[in-house]
Amino acid sequence: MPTITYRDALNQALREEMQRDPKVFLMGEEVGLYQGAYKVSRGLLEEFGAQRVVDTPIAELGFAGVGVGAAMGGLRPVIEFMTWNFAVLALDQIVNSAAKMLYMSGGQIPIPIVFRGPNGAALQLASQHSQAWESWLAHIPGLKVVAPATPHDAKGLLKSAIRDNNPVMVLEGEMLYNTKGEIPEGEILVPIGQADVKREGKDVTLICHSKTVTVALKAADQLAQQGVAADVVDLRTLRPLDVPAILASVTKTNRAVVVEEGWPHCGVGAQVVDIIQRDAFDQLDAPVLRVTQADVPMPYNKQLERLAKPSPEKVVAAARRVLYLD
Amino acid sequence: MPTITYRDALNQALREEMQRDPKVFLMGEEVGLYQGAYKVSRGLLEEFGAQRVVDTPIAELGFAGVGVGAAMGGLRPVIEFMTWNFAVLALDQIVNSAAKMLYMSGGQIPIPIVFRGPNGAALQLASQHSQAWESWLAHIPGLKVVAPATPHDAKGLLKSAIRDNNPVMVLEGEMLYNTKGEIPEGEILVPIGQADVKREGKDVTLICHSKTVTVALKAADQLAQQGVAADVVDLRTLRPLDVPAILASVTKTNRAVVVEEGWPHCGVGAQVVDIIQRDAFDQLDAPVLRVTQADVPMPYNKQLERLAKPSPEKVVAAARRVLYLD
Amino acid sequence: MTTATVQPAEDQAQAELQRRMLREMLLIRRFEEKTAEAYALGKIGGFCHLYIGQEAVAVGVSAALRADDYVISSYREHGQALVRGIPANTVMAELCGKATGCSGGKGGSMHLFDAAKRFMGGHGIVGGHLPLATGLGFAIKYQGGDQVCVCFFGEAAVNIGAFHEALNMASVWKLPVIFLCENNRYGMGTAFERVAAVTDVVEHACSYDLAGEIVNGMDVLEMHQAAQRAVQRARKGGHPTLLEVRTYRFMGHSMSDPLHGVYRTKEEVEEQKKKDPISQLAHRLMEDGVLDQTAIDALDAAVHTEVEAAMQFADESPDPAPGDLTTHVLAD
Amino acid sequence: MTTATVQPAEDQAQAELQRRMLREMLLIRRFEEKTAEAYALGKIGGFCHLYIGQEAVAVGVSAALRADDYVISSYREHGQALVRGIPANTVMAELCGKATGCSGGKGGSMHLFDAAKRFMGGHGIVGGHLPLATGLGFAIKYQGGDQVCVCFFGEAAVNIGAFHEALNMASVWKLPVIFLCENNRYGMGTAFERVAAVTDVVEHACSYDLAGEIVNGMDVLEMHQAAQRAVQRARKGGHPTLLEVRTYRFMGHSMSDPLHGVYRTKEEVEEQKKKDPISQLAHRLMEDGVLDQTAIDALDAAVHTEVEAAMQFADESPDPAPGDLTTHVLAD
Ligand SMILES: Cc1ncc(C[n+]2csc(CCOP(=O)(O)OP(=O)(O)O)c2C)c(N)n1
Ligand SMILES: Cc1ncc(C[n+]2csc(CCOP(=O)(O)OP(=O)(O)O)c2C)c(N)n1
Ligand SMILES: [Mg+2]
Ligand SMILES: [Mg+2]
Repeated sequence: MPTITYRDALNQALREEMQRDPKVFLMGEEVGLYQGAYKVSRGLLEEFGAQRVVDTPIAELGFAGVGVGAAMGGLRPVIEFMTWNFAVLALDQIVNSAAKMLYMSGGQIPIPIVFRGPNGAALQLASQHSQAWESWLAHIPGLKVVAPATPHDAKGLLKSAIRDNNPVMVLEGEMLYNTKGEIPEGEILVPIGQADVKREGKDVTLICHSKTVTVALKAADQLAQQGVAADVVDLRTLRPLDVPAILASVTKTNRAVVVEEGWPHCGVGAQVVDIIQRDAFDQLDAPVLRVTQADVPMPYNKQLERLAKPSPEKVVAAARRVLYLD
Repeated sequence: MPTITYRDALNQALREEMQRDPKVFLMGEEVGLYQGAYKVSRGLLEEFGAQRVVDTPIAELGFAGVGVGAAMGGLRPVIEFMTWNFAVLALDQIVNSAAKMLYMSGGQIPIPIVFRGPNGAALQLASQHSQAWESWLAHIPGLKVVAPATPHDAKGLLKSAIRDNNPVMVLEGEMLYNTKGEIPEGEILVPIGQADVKREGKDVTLICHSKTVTVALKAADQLAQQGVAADVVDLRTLRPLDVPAILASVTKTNRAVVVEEGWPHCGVGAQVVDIIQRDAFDQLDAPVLRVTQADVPMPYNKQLERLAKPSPEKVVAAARRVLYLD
Repeated sequence: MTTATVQPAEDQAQAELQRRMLREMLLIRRFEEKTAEAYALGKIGGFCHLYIGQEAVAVGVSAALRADDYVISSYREHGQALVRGIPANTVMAELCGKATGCSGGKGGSMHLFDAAKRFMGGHGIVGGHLPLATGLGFAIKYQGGDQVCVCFFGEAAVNIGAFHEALNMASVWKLPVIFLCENNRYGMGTAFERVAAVTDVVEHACSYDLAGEIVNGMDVLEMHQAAQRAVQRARKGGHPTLLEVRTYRFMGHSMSDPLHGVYRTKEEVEEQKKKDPISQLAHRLMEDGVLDQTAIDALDAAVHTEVEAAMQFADESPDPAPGDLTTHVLAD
Repeated sequence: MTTATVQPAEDQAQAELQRRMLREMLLIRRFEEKTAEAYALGKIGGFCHLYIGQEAVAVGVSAALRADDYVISSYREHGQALVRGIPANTVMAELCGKATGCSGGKGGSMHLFDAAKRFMGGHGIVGGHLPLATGLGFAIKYQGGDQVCVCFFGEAAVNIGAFHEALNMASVWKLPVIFLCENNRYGMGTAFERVAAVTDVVEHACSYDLAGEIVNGMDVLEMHQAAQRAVQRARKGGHPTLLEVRTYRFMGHSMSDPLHGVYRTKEEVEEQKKKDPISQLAHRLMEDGVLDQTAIDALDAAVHTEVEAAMQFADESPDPAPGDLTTHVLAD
């Protein structure tokens, strides 16, 4: 199997879907001439032309709305946010137009649209450029939210997102773009709504997504050295959650730690905890613990930033606590 | 004790604080000449003049930012959103300017500002005008979030919010403005961060805030008739949560139901559940259940809207389930 | 073609058009009056914004459109929905939240939709639908169509960022969009001059290199001609237009607001009512000998019957089923 | 007062001012060169946007301000921070994330703050600080002060809604704000004319009834005079201004971007470098006999020393303590 980067996997997904369906187009800041701020759209302007690879002004609210309007007019837009940090400006269009149009029109007007871009902190970008928005997005009925961790899932989920008839938020990661992974030739479609067990273990469940999959896998390595076998469940989709997969793992291990990049209060992990304690109450041998970003705006300083982020060490510590090893 | 409406309680709070401190001013759409879309600011323009009661253009992002800028310049703005639905447009200023300024300036620039207005559904306002934003706001470090349920708490919390040196989000309720309650003459200050037990009981804890306090109290009445004594904990502040109060009640009752107006996925209730199962795991005799808005955009039709909202009946049913009565 | 060479057939077509426009204005007026009644009776809930006084705008514009053009609007859209051809029955049923409503009872007064009629809503966030209009224009151009998209909004929306962003993009990409600002002078209780640095909305056209015109929105014929010019620019050249239409609402902002308040005087409202677009056109048609009073009364009676039937249809229609609560959240 | 009557004392003051401006431009240039070096060495992380080429703008404006005026800027603010009087030491320490930095190491390159110098940041969301500037102007007027607020932003911010909303309110309320657009032609890799319907930013002034001027931002003296006029309007009459300052960045958009790319040619950059504001002023001062090459070299050596000292200060400063992670989230 060829090994490619997460960036190239996304690029392949875009290219293949644009080749397949002329209604698919890409719009956003710097996606065309500049080849994408993170080069995800490299070569697409050359292949598909300026009508289908559209550079926008800096106007997130506006071009998100243009995307929704284009979807109302029969197209299948892929809207790139240079980063999801800037999408905060566009939430009105995502929440009030994209997510509600089908419902408030009584089923007449579906909005097949993808909003995508890097989410969460990279390195030392400080507070305004280091935000993980998954729990906000996952809060909203009418949206789907995916957060792939590997090149394979990035390609497969982006392709599924583009074919979906609903607004799908694709949360990528700046720190993931250069990561590599094996990926079969040809069509890959990862279904939206399916978690993936990235490593099997019987002692404790580590639930994660996006960049925290690596964190959890590293923690699982360390735990293995300590004789603890962790089951690493990559949620992949945050709305709708794959509840059966979560419960299956917890039923096996009886203990869980949820890891996420976002802030703790009302995070995705809180919802996962809610589900586990409700539907696997009698299977739980310990409270579910969470590892999140520290409950602070992200500091610029490198040391502080490291302290603020979830780390394998923090996950190991939490896992040991739910195993009553410490 | 005089009995006044929630609306008048807020009006008193504004008036008293504006009398006390000339740096306090009110800004928003229709707050002046029109006396407020919901008449909360009645009479203030006449008393304080157009410099301190400022009508704005429809420009939520802009005037939220003007408020933050004015706070940077030494004032203590109270910014009214006609409803929190429109505040979605202003989230960039709330999250990136108000919540982060102190941190990213290394402690130099506090932002003493209040953002206030009605939150959550009223009656048949349909999907774009019926949204409860507390879990989004409570997600953000650097903010405080309060959601008073009674005239007393409305006055006391708004006054505390205005005196606080941080950005405080005050979530009111259109359906609450006309409700009445007793309220002592003179100064009332309800501390931010303190829950309030609105009714005592030993069998089950009902955790609620804002409009759902009435829902929970009605449910408690019905439960009482069924021989179940419910402890009704009004959170009042959603960030920071009053964790000791929550745990004290659950330790007493060993069972809890969390009620909220917002959507279920990553709601405030999820965070409350997370805390309870973590810190009161051994005290819990049943999973914590939640009653929320249905996971759909709010429909216009009256019958459907009623089905979508939390109701005393739904709370009773959940309470009976955690008591294993059904 | 100059006036001198106008043929009788054209005269007749013109007369027929004017008769139709009168009928449509009357339909809106009577429909809105019925709406007010139904609201008072509690059949309609929530926010409800009437179009009385502004009828000439929707009617004049609509007559300049083709069936495959798009229309999108704010929450004050009953009139535009009706003249776009959504049956009064399903509009009234929607206002009453019935399953037979044009949005299945889920949208209500502020969210009327009819995809088949290319009526793309009914939007409640001020300014929110302007980028959607730009997007519809984008879709038209992308697909090589020659339709246009007309976007109705109030003057208070001019102050919001979405206006700025949407107009700039429509111009940069040369999209067939007509931004039609219904300047009725007030956003709720706020006079435009109190919140806008420049009070001629059309001035903004120069910031986006758009064609701009000020139109008398109380004169349906003038409105119609201006709309035709704008449609022509958009259809042929993909050149977007900003139309500032001067109009006036005769009622309060919404059903929960007073007719006039501190923000405008009773006298002002009375003065404006003298420019009533319906009596103006009726008067003209009588003067021109196109219609006499009897004919006008007959038109009015006909729309009255249509509106009564719509009310009855709504009354007799069922609510959505409880199960509808959870449908249409996601598409298949 | 005409040139003819200029007194020797004034000549001297003018010469002194120009000497100071040259020094400040040199300080920025050398500081930014050092920054690039430190970035390459990994001492500075994250996004880092240099001001090289645009020095005349910050320097010309700053010289027109009083100590109690406010300055607020975007992420490309090192130069403005330095000339506002934040010591090079603490600016460099901030870029390196040190506890001694002007934002305690928590802000970094994009979020320089110094409340005492009334330097109100360093903001990272394009357009986000424009409403803040309007708010600072509001606070000034509210408190009856005669300060002004200068708000620096790039031309690409003109397309975002916050620009529109902020300028309108500043004008409606007659606030002492100077919106200073540094039009360096590109927002990242996008030439302004590709994304703006109207490419003279100053055209927007008419939509908000603002005073507007186009200024040659490569000429510090012209910049200074225009800034003085704008400050005067704001301070005396509370009349806001939109200045479009034509300038050019000699480096890539940020440290992670190439100097030129597909979006501009090497030739274009070289051509622009001929207008280097520093050599222009140096040349002028020599021609006017105000400074000779030796004096200029001495100035340069002095700022070089200052910058080296700043680097050393930053290098030797400690990181914030781990406990600082959770301070400053909330104020007492
Ligand atoms: C973003 C936003 N802010 C506030 C409101 C509340 N609101 C509804 S209509 C309205 C006034 C709009 O006036 P205008 O645009 O002139 O339209 P008109 O009602 O006169 O037709 C306001 C403030 C809203 N719906 N959306
Ligand atoms: C709202 C928002 N969108 C996108 C970005 C990413 N971004 C940072 S700088 C920039 C270009 C800004 O150009 P301009 O305003 O001309 O300023 P310059 O960099 O030329 O000084 C972009 C797109 C951002 N920071 N904020
Ligand atoms: Mg209006
Ligand atoms: Mg630029």
